[in-house]
Amino acid sequence: MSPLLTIMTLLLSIAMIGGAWVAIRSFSLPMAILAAGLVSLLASVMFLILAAPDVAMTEAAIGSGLTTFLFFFVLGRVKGGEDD
Amino acid sequence: MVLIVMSTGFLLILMGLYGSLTNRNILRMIVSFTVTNTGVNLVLISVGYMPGRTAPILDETVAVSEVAQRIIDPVPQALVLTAIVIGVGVTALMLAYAYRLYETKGTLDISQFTELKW
Amino acid sequence: MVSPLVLLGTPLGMAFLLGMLQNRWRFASYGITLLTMTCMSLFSADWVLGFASGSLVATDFSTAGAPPPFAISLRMSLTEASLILLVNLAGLFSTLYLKEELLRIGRRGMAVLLIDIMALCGIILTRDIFNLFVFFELVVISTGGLVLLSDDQRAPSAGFKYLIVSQLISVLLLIGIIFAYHSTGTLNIDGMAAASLGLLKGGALAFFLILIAVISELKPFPANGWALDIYESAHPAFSAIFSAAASSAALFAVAKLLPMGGESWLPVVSSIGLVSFLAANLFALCQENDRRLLGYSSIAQTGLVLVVIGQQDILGERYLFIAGGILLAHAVAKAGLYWLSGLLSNRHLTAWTVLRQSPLLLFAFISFIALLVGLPPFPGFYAKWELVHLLAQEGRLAILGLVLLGALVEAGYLFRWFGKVVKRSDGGEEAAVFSVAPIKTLVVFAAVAGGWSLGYLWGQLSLFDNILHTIPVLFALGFLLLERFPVWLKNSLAIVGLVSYYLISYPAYDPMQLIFGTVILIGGGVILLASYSVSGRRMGFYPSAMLMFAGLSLLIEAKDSFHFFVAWELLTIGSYFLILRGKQSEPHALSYLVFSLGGAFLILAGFALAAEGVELFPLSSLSQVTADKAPWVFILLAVGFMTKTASVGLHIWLPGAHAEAETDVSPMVSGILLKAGLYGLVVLLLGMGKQQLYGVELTHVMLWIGALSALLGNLMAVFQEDAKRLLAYSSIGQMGYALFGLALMNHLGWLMALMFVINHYIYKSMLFLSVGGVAKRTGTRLMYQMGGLITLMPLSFIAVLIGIIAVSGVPPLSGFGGRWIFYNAILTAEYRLPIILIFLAGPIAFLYLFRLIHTLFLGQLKDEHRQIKEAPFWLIVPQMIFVACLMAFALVPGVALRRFDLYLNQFFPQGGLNWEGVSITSQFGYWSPVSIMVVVMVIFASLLGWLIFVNRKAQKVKQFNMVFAAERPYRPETTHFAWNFFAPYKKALGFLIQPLATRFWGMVMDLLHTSADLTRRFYTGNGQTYAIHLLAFVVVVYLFSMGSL
Amino acid sequence: MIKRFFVLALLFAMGLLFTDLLLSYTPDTELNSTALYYANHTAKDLGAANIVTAIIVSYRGLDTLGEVTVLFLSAAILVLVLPKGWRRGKRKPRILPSTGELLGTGSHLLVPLILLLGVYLFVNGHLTPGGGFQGGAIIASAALLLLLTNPLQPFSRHLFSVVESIAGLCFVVIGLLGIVYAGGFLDNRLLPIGQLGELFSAGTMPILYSLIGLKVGAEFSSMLINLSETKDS
Amino acid sequence: MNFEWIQIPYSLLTLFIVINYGLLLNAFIAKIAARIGRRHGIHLFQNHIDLIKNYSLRTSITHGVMFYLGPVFRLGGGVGLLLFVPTLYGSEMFSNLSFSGDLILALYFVFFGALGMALGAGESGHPHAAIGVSRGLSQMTTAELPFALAVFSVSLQYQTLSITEIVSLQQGGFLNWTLFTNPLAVAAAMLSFLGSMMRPPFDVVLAPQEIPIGPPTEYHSSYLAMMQTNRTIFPIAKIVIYMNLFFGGAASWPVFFLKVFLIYMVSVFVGVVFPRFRVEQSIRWFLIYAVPLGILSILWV
Repeated sequence: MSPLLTIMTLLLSIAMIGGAWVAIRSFSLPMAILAAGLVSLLASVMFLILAAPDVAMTEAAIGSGLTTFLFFFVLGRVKGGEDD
Repeated sequence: MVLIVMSTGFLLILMGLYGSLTNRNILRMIVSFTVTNTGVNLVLISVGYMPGRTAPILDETVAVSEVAQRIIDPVPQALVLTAIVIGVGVTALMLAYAYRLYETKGTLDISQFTELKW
Repeated sequence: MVSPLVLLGTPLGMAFLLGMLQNRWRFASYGITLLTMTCMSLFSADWVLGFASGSLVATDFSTAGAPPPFAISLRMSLTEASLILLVNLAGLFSTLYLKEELLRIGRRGMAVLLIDIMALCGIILTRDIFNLFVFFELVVISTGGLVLLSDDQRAPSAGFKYLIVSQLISVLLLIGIIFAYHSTGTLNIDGMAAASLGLLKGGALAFFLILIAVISELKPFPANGWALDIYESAHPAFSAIFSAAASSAALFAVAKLLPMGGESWLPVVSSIGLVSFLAANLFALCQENDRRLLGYSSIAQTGLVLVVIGQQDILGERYLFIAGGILLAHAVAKAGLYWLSGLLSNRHLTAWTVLRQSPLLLFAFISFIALLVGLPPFPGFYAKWELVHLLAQEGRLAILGLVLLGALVEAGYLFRWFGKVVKRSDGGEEAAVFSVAPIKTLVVFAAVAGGWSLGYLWGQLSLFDNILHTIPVLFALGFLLLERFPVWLKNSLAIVGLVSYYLISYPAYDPMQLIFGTVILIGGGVILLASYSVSGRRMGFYPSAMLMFAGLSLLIEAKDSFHFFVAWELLTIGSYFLILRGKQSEPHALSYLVFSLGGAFLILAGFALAAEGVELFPLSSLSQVTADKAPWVFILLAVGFMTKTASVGLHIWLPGAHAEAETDVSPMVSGILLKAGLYGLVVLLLGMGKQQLYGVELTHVMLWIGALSALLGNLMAVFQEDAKRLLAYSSIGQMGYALFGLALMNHLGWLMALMFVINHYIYKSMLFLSVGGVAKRTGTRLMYQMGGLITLMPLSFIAVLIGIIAVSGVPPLSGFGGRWIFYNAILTAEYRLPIILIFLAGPIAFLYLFRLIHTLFLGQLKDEHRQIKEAPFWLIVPQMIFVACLMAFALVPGVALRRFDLYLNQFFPQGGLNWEGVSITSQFGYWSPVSIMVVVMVIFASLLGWLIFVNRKAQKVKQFNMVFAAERPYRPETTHFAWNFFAPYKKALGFLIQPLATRFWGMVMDLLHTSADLTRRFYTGNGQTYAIHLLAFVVVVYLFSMGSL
Repeated sequence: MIKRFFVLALLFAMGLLFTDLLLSYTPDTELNSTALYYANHTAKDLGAANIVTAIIVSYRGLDTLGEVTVLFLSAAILVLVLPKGWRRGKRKPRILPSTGELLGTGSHLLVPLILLLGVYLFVNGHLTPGGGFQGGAIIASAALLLLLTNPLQPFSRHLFSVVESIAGLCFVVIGLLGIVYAGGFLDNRLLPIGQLGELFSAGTMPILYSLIGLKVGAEFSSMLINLSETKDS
Repeated sequence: MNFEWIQIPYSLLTLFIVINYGLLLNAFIAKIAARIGRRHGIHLFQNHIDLIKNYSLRTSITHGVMFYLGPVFRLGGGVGLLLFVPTLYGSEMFSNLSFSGDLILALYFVFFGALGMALGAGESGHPHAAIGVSRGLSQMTTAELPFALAVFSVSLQYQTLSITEIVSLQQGGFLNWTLFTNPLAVAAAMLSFLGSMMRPPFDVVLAPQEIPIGPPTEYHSSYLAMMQTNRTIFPIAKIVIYMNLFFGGAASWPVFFLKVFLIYMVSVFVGVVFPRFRVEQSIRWFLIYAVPLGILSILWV
């Protein structure tokens, strides 16, 4: 276990937590969705570090990519609802 | 390192839950749930991780004979794969529901959908 | 046998196939769906039969050609097979039921339905924990889809709430699974159990998470708001699946997982179940929406099964029988009720009154309710019996008590509902529509058939006899088939049945049974003569009446506690239906039922406590109950029986129930049914004798209760304005006498009690019949609205006259015999104080009896009654028979009593009577009924004769020759002499009859309702709040279980 | 505010629970029995190089079947959930701002490549990282790209459902054939397992994974299309 | 003790003696009361004359069957009560028909007449009748209670229910009387006695009859005669029971006449002293004063 890897993990973790904070508390809903996608993307990097390439690919493609788009499709339809 | 990832995972779960239980906007709740799901996936993977080993794929670097000493546990990875896909299925469904609810009331505030109670 | 994998694969494949079809081939899609469901049901039925016949053993099926721990495996055994049969049948019938909706929604909906059913089977079959998770998710998602089958606009919000909660659940489940895997190195449930997960480091926590997640799928209180919303808004056919199939599958999952955690988790599961059971039943009290009520009831029943699962450590090999009994009964009943609710357009409970248009549907309804409540002969009854016994055997009395309490509340609201359905007039503004859909109706009846066959099956499987094999019960049920025939036919058949059953069985009776048996069977036959006066078909009367008689006759034949209790329940139900038939009787029938069932549960608990694990506990072994338990058994049983005899404090059900019942029903329930309680007390006292608790002699307490009942019953009767109510209260008093006699625990006391059995039957039946006849003719039961009927209804008058002379104990009629024995009995009694109450009670009887005869038959004839005729012929016939009986019994009481007197010698050798010729001597005094009769008659006849002779030319004075006129006041009845007849008496003694008991029970009910109404408000309807509830539930259980483990 | 506080308290308790788990966790140093079995037997018995794939497609194939069913369900229910008027609006022709030359041309260029990548991923799923799910998602992204360039892009919904259903049916049928002709449900030894590392090896595994890929791709695409199709805006 | 035909004429003889004594007693008391009021009072045989006159009157009025039954029950009750109780102790001749039953029979037969009267009066359809009956019955329930308690106490004391035996156990000096061996029971019984004698202060029951159009107006001629006969017999029959139970009985007619007279006078004196009670007052009075005495007497034994 190289210290470099550990530091990277730590940084990633901090970034993810920050992202998650934005995702749950951000004023703007699109921002929140993007932040959630970002958390997902960072997670997939984490999965790579944790020697799980299959999962990493899936998370990147589905968790961060597809889901985000699903969100935006719906977001585009709910006028005025986003601020409730 | 594993512990860092795992605590991050747990923290994400808690944050996601907090978000989904305090945001009244349905879409925000769903966003929070995706954060939670990511956290769960992180925890799952970190449980299976073993330091100094490689991915459970046989290739040039991992010979069949020494595979048991070289790879990490493949099972959690398989589980997470399934979990991710199921998660996205549920998310999609919730999103569709969110729209349906929005259509009926013109709002996404969960506290407005309380005709059924008691 | 079809591999279970095919069972999962086929519906899945068909679902995929449906996805491919054209949208417009709707009927083809529906056909495929139906066919698939049918095949699945047949396949699983095949498995069940295979296991049941013993030709198969439990087998594991592995996948992927790898052995179980490494690949997912499925298990098939009898339990799994039965459950998937249940699931598939629920699916099949719901598919049939949903025909229109499915055709409207199209192939996608059908595919979702197929997958839902498949996933439920998967939950049952799989032995892999992650696979379990996958199937759970499938169920969640398909539920999310199927909720939309409903027309209800609110359904989507319910579905969304469910999705939110299921997200939480899946988080918990996944984390639990991965840590469990980490601890044990396997995902196989059996593997985890073998590695005893619960004991490993971190394993307990992991197991906790898994368990709590799966339990959350069971909608435990309080984390179940979402489920209620789904129940309320979803399509009933889906709710049927959701309640019957999904809950069963999840329950099985819990049962499957529990071995992983070890026995220490069982109490946790039990507690959760118990809390759910109680709370859900409590909340259901306040529900007005039918589907939501059913939802609460589902949650409660699931909780009950959870309790059973949590108690599996003591249930041993009966575990499956008990859990299965409750589970299957609930599933069938709930599915049936939901299907039934789909036939109605209005969601208010009272809208179900339209069911009255169809007797068959009404029968279905009551069958389902009986299934839910666990009345005999349904599986829940057998299951509850064994559960309670095993709990008592292991000393888990708190659980026992709470389970019975919950069951009582449940019976309360379900039967309240039934009462409303049968009796309420249709609501008015929103008259419910009642759709006649042959297929849907068929589906409902499939459930009915299922319920009854389960009842039969469980009877066969039980350790005891099958209730459905006993002749009286079959006879009663047979009347269901005869419902179309006219009354005279059914009535004759009923009388013949009663009498011939008596003729068959009386040689085997001992004198005690003989007295009760004669009163019940022959007495019942005589009262039934009065039923000839009813014309038409009289739907529902004969099955109920015969059920009551079946219960009564089985009761006196019972040799062991099981048969005794079965009979007790049967007669309770039968009489409930009978009482409910009265016009205004709905609330009274309900309180009768609730008190009776409460009493029955006490009896059940008493027997269970006494049995100590003996399977078939003979009643004669009551004497061998260990000393530390005996007083408690005594109290439980005695209070149970005293509920039936309406002893004071537990009496509030009686007046309404007896007074509001139909004319020929009142004598049955008063003259005959009350004797069941006395018989119970006789059995109890013969078996257990005197018991002491903390130095208090319990029979002494009974003595006081009896005396108080006699006094207060009589006193309350005095102040009634309603003639039948007056008679009803008088029954309380009379039963008090009998109870007093039994509690004296000496020879003459018992003789007196037995004499009361006969006497009370005769004169109370007679009085109820004649008063009923009068009420029928005049159209009122209020005494101040009657009067002067003597010339119009002379025969009824004679009956009442003889009746009241007999009741009051004035010589020469038979009532005096009772009093005479009574005085002799108390001379040897150990306790003197309660006797004073009895003394006071005696003359009070005069007051109400006089009022009865005076205000009905004497005084001024009312204008509107001038054209009244004598009561119908068939009402008079039994009355005249009773008059003859009273006379005969007064002259020669020895006919009935002598044998019994001898019989009593074996229990109380001291103090018997001497029967010499016509006179009867006791240790203190003597009595010669014949000479009294002769003397009185001679004096009477000579005086009367002379008077008639000297006044032979007298003319009758018209009544208006003596009435003075006055201004007609605003409330005319207040000036009538019969109104508030004993007003000064009330001023003096009114304080004694403050309705304390009524107030007390009213307060209990109010408290229950108010608390239920307040607490249920925490189901705010907000999905987020529900999620918080779930989280709070998890945390609370976590804190508790971690604290206790 | 009270609610928020309450939630925080609850989450704090949950946090304690998680901490408990965290503290009781010790990383394994050796593979546990299950993992060891997979490590030792996958190559030999199933002939797959990617153990995760072997687990997903074969050992835990039933899970995967459930998983694709989840997607199938979601896609099907999506149609049911979305309000009735959702699709009708598309009859009204709308004038949309042009999405731009670059995106239009780029997408036409990219879509075949993306599709190819997707297919490559799931065909090689048993050998390299990636497989049906990833490949399916990537195929769906091609559809997404087309949607983004032209929101009014006509898609043959029926084509998707046919692909989806046939893939699903084949999956089930192959699985069931395994019971008859091989060791059990979804046993990949229905076909010869061949040589480790070759494309046509590992029995039915590549076929199954491809079916999964097709199915997932079709389902994701139809989900995206269903959600994107507009009513009136 | 078995039935023999000779007992019938013996009983009738008892009846005859008691009727005559009763008529004279009533007239005597009326006379005393009149003299105290400085009036001349009735002739000593006035009651005889009235009775004979009434018996010989004819009426053409009836109110129905029950109307007949009123007096019949009433008088039947009085006669029966008298005949079921041995009049003279130790006399075969005057023990009447007491073989039919014991103390309990007497205790319950008291109600026979009351019941019949109530019914008969009711048949007249007159409201006052019902009012009188309801008052009477109300009062009776509590008035009889102390008596019942005393009877119970006495039978406990002597361990028998046979009146003859109770009397025989009181022989041998007046100190053996229950009056002295069980004073509480006697006290209770005597209070009850006041209530059942239809004299002040417990005669509000009769009030409706005092109104000119009350039941006696309807019951006239031979009906009235029968009721008058009963008025004569019944108090004495009751006093006989008291005498037997509490005052050592009577072995000969003179003792009998004396004891009956004295016991009767108790109620007369009390009646002169106290004003009328209302019904609820008398009920309370019995419950408060008489019943506790009865209870004590039972506990005492």
